[in-house]
Amino acid sequence: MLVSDYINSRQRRVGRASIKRSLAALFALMIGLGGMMSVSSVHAEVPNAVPPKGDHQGEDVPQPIEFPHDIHADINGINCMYCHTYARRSKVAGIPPTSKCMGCHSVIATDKPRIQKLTEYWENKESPQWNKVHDVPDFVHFTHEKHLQRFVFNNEGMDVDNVSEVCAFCHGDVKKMTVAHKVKPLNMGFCVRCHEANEGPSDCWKCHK
Amino acid sequence: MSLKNLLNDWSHYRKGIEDGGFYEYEHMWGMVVDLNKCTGCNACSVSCYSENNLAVVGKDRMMKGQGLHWLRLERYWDEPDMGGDDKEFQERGGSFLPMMCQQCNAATCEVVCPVAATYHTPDGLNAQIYNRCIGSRYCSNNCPYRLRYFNFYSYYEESWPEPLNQQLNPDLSVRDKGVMEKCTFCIQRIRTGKDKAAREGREVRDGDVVTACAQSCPTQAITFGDLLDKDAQVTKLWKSHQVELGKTKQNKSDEDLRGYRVLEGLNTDPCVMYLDRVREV
Amino acid sequence: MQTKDINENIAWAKINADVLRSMENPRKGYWIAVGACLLMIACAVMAEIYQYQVGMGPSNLNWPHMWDLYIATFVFWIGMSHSGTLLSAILHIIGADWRKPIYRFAEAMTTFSLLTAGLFPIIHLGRVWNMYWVLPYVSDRGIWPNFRSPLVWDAFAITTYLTSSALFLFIGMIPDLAICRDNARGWRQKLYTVLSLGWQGDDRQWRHFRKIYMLMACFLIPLAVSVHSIVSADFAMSIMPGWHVTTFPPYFVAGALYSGCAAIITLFILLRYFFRFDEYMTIPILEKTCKLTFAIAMVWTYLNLIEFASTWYSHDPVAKELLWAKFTGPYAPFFWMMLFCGSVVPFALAFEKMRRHLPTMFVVSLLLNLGMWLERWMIVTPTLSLSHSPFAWDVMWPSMVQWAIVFGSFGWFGLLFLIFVKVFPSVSMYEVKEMVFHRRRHAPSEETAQKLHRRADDPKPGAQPSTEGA
Amino acid sequence: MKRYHIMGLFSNFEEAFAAISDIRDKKIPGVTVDDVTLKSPIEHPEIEEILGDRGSPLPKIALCGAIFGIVFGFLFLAAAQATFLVQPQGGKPVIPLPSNIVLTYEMLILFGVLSTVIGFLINARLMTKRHPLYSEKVSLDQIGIMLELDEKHVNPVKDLFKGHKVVEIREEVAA
Amino acid sequence: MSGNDINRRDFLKFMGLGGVGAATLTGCDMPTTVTLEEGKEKVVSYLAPEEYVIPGIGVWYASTCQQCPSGCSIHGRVREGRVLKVEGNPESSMNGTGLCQMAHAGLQGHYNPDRLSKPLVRKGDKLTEASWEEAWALVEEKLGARTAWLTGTISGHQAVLLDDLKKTLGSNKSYAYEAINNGVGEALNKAVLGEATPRYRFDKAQSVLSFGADFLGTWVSPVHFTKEYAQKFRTGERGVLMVVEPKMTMTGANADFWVPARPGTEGALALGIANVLLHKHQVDGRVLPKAALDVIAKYSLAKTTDVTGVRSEAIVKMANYLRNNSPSIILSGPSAHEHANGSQNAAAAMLLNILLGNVGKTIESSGEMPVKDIAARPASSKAIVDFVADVGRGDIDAVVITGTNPVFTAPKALGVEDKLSQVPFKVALSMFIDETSALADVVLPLASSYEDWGTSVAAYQPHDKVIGVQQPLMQPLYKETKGLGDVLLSLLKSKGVDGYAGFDDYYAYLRKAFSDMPASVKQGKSDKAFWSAALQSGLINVGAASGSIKAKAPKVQAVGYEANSDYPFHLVPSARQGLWDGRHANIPWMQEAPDQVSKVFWDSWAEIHPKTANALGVKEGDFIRIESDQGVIETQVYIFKGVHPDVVAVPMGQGHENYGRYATGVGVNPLKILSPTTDESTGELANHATRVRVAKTGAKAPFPRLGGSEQQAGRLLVGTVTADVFRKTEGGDHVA
Repeated sequence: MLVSDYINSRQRRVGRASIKRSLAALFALMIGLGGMMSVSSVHAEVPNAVPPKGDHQGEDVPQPIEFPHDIHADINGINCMYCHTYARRSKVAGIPPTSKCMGCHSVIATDKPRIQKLTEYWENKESPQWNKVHDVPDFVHFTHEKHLQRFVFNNEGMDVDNVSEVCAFCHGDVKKMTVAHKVKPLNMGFCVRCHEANEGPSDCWKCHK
Repeated sequence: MSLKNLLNDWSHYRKGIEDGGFYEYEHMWGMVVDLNKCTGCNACSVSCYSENNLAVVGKDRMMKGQGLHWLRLERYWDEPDMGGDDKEFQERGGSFLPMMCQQCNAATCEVVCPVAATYHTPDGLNAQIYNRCIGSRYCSNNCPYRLRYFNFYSYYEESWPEPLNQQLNPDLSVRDKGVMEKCTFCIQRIRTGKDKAAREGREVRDGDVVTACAQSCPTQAITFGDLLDKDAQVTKLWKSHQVELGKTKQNKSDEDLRGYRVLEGLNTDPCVMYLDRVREV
Repeated sequence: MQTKDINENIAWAKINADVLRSMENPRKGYWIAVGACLLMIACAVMAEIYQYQVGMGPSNLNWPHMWDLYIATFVFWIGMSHSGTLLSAILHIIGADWRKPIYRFAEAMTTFSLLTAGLFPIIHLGRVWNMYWVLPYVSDRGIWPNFRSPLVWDAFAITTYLTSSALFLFIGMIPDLAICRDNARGWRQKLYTVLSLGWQGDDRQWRHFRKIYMLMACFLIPLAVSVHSIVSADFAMSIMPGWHVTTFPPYFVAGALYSGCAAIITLFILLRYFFRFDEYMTIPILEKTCKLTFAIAMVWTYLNLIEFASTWYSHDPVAKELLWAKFTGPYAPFFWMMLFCGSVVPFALAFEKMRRHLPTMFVVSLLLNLGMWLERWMIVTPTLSLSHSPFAWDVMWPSMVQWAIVFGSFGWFGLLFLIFVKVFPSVSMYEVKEMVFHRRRHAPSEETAQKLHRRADDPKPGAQPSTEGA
Repeated sequence: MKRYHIMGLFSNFEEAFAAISDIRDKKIPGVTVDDVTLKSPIEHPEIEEILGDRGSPLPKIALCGAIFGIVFGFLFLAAAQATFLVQPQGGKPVIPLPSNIVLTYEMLILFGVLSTVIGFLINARLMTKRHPLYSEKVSLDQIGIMLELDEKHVNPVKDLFKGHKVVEIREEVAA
Repeated sequence: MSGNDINRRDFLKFMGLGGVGAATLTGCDMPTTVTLEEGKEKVVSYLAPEEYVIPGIGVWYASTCQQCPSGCSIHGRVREGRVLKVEGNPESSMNGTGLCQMAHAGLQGHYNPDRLSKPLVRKGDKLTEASWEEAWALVEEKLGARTAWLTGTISGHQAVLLDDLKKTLGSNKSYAYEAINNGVGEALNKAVLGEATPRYRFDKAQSVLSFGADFLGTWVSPVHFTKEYAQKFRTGERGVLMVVEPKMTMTGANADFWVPARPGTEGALALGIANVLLHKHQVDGRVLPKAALDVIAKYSLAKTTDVTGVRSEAIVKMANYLRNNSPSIILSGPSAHEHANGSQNAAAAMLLNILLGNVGKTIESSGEMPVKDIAARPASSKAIVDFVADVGRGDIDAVVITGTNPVFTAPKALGVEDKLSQVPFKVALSMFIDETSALADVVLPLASSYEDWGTSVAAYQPHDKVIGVQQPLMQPLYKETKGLGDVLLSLLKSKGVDGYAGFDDYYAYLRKAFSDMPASVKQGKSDKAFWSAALQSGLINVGAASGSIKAKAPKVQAVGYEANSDYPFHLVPSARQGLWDGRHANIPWMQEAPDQVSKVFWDSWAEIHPKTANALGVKEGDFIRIESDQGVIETQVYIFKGVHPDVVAVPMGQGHENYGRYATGVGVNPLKILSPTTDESTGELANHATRVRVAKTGAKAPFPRLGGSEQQAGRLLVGTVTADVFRKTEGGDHVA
């Protein structure tokens, strides 16, 4: 009966994901295998969004300069997109250009060793080579733009100030980190569960091509 | 919910867009290739190589039939519908046929893939997911057009020695050994076009998306567009040549209209329409 | 001339002794055979390692020949596996007791050829390391195999068939394993003690044994038919000319039984010769097998002709073209050889003199198998070389990599079989005893039977007290 | 009162059957065929009759297993297909009957076979220790008749066995 | 946009490989690496980004293609500082969005692994890597008054610099050599019409008869002609295309009527057709002088058939088409021109144009280039003959070679290699080591056309005159490479020429040159706006003074045909759109892309007619030996009906001996065995005039041809309808 309901509802094009969820639940019950249960609780901070579930214990990745995210994003309250400015326009969020760092740090905190190192780079007309922390396989074409559109810009009731909550879906609470550290698994299951919960596209070609 | 409905829905086989069914396509990308205009110059094929990170396999492997050419230009010497070819010379020239994946709506490749690495997208495209493919090659065997190509080797090192690899298009993956690949109607361009339209808050318009082959054709013999878009050039061409999706034989009011689809009698329902080549007799 | 299937007066102790002897003290020849098999396997393993490292290219597979010997040989081995089912299950159900001395090795063949066959779809994958993706397991990626694909059906069918036939082989062997247990020493005794599962010949055990044997036979027959139909679906479900043939399922099943029977004759002769099983694997039994083979050969021939005829009278020019190319094209020598081996050679089986001549039968059975192997190759390859798209027409000859792996598969099968005959009784001792017992009319006399017949005051079913050991 | 296990080994099968027949005819009062366990190197469907219709539930188990296979198989496939993220696209049926019939059929057989085997192992009391009176002769060419009986019946039974040309008699005190 | 003020190359340098960096190259998982990595890949940011440059999003820059001399306008897609793809520039009336395959392949020339990254200086027998300073010092020292300049097609401001440099050095020796050229045609056009490259109006023509002009493949401006052909000539009242040539080219493959004539007798055929037109169709012959009519009168049908070997029905058929589908264009090209009587053939074809009244109707004046000093300078094959002669006279002490590879592309019989060795000092400016630069004393690595500034003016201009602007699409891959303009400028500066000291680099010179353009060209824009408009569109439309042309009937002589029993076959060294004259043979895409007609890849082949094949007893793939009085080549045969039975056609471009990993040792070079014949009146090389004999060698090998059957086997793959049907359903006003 449930299956036929499902088919029927497909035709009416109502609540596709929720039916899919209930079927998944039925299935999970039936053979006693877990793992298919979808997330249904709504996270408080970001309205109209279900944060993905899953945790991961990442390695410590050394960086040329130990950039303190906490000082910038938490203590000084700088918006993530101030530095990662391409995130809303491109598939890559982008590392801030050295000129942007120097915009402030030619006057601020110039006595700190990290800043001195940065200044050295700037004077040599070089950019630091950062090590990628959140790296998905090359056959995954994740786009920041689409996700920010969905959860920030075209998301009713969502304040742009809250963008770090959205970033935290996949990057964890970077505000509390110095050097970014991977705390979410970022594997396909992680993506798929979130896509199901938030009714994201299920077309493979959205991410793999 | 009667049992009859249930059975109908379950085993309903969808032929084409106008045939009803339970999926509404967002787009139905289609193509028209005018063989009257095509000169067989190969520009489309090389453009495809450069757009889609196709590996150059070298002479030996090409000779073995292990080449990768998503868009290949077939050349035939005979004209079956214009009489024999027993003259002393090839008086009416050659017949060129650019063949890229026909993006069949009833794709024979899709059903046979054991891992669903090939499937139909909401854009009406026949997708190939490289990272899901396990290389059973069944799809290629079941493609009547033989338009699927297999990575018999790992080409990354051999085909793109430094710095040739800097040319690789980062918008799509470089395929490794053991996976099937084929024309995608330049999915990365479709994606870019749709993203651009979304950014500007509008629907995708005709001309937003042009495949590399259509784009580079000096004669514009290839027209690409959305068959669901009534105003698209490609839709108009299909209409004016009275070719419709979902048919194995077209009922034309005028038999002389040039549109046809290759091997459409096999009910693969391709999205590529060809227009007959024209010759004086 | 020997006419009886078996000497009814053979001593039961001799049966035990003969069979148990065959399992002991491998002679030099045995070790040479094992060595040869290992060498063959080594060829295949090296070829596969090479192919794994480099990709499918060195096997000469190409566009459009995406499949070749691997799939052909896969079908061949699957077909081979039908022998056990045929002899064991079908003949069991129809009560042909002459199967009893020879079914055991046939069943072993079923299991081992399935183990061999199962390797090929894996070997032929471009990305072997992801082969488990065809199995339906719960994955958090939310993706499943494509249940519409005949290759997934294959995975289901082969798993089921392998499980069932291995169980069938094992269950049928339990009483014999008990015999082995009772006569073995050392590691063998430990092994057989575990494997015989505490069999002690209780009437309770025999009763359930008889039931399960019949039930398994009943399950196996449709299963075997479905397995090879599904294998044929790999081809028949496609739209390629020469593959998209409605008669394929019966054709494949007939071909499978055919090659299975042929292989039984081969192994029959080998076992009889090397293990001196003259008294069990007798000429009359061979004759019966041969007659059966002949009958199946004719069915196969008929289905072949049907296929030709229906193609010839069809309106599909592409299929006709392909058929014509099979007769005249580059693969024609192999096609004719297949027809010769498959349809002409079996007439040797029609003559009693030839049937009773072991060397002839040995050669004939090998030829039949060659024919059957060629049949599979001739199904797979000509269609690929010649189909709808003329631009993709091509003739391809398999490379050494493919040949090495095919060659090695015979070594693998041989090795498994060699191990089997030394570890397990290749003739069913208890069933030969039954056969002898019943043929001697050792059944209770009329009077006893009368007395033994069920009466009104007999206890109710299931009221039997426990008689297990402490 | 002590209970005894006693087993007679016969090399002549007719005699053994006759012995059972005698027991059945209550030649020895107090001993019935219900106490008899036959141990044989081969199966004797005809002898089982005499021992009473002790039946076998295996066909039912097989049926149950097969039905479970059908139901589980189909539901499993249907659930998998319905929760499959990609497959339903393209207007093809979500749950295609033709292929599911094939797969369900395989599941029917697989579960039928598995349940039958498990049923067999349980019903036939396999995977238990052999009875102490078990003789290796039974796996060779002798048939054994084993009875569990009171002390007073031991000798009459032995006599009966001897009357039927018993080869060997084994006995032990039941625990 | 702020970027317009600084040299783009500089600001590209600023960017570096940024954003997602090199991270996006690899593809699917290897057996061992199905992992989510942390810290394995690097990311680099821009130092100071341009506002509109966003990592992950491609930006298109306009430039001009330098893959052949026809000068198409391109757009290059740049992402993260790398150029990834080229496409046609929609603003260009030359090619529109279309391009040929060679244009796409420019990328692989640019990123070619065999590119030179450092200057090479000859030390002893070997060229060894040296610093730019060391090489440059040598160049400065040795170049003087007796310096010759051996170049390919060169135009635009580079040509202006070269002129100035020659003036300074006191050298007037400059040779622009192209193996694929229209030298004979240009000379004749100049003589008859008054201008070398008139404009052909395919849109107005109803029929085209081409005597060996492969205008869809390699003749003059193929992409433009292809575009015009398909979009204007073949639509509506669809025109008729007839092609007369010894071997089917791409144009031949698209013809309605393809006719092979004996090589060298195309002129006779033209006269024969004129004869039919005059006598059968009563075309007014008064437009022609008496002398011409007399010659025409000699070519009765029978005589024409006798000379040309073309069936009389075919001649009549062509005349009918020309008469019934008027106006027409009669073209002639290399396979008719490159004979001892090449000019005669060209003249005969032109005579037909005049007779049919095409001049002024479908052949128009192309007007004058307003900016004269940068006008196109056509190259020819006579240049190499002259060069060889001048070296032989001992006039040359030093030679600078750029953009041409005569050791490979000139007939071996000319002895270019020997003659070069007689020149004391040779400088090659090249991106690659090729057969010619390998002989040089100094090789200076050139920047690719995607890294360099430049302007170019194509010889054939479709509507208005256009200056193509070539701007860098990315920073140079190798630090020690320089553009041709920069090299010339440095030379000028080092020679202390007035007016050049102020320029830091060629970019600065170009900015100045653009500021100095006449106001009519700048159309009232400020210097800055003009420059940025030029960069944005990639071309400057300078308009053209509309001219008119009048034909002056050329002199024609009777053309005959002589058989040669020693060497019964004609060798046709056909040009391939793809490898061109061999310069693209080192591009893997071009090797792998099969020849359009024969579908052969990665090799050479000889095309012969089935009749010839029968006579020789060869099958496809068998080796034949082709022998001229100059030498022998052996290659595999391809048999089809698109070649004259007396002809064996071997395409040029393959057979490189020293041209990088992809070209070296691939195929054979038919130019090696050409006889050193020249056209009698112009002195251009007669590359189609070589007679050969052909024999089977007995060797066989698999034939590298793509595809199985060449027949459709009864399937509807390429449907064909007749032109009448087409005109009925889609002709006239009905535009699909």
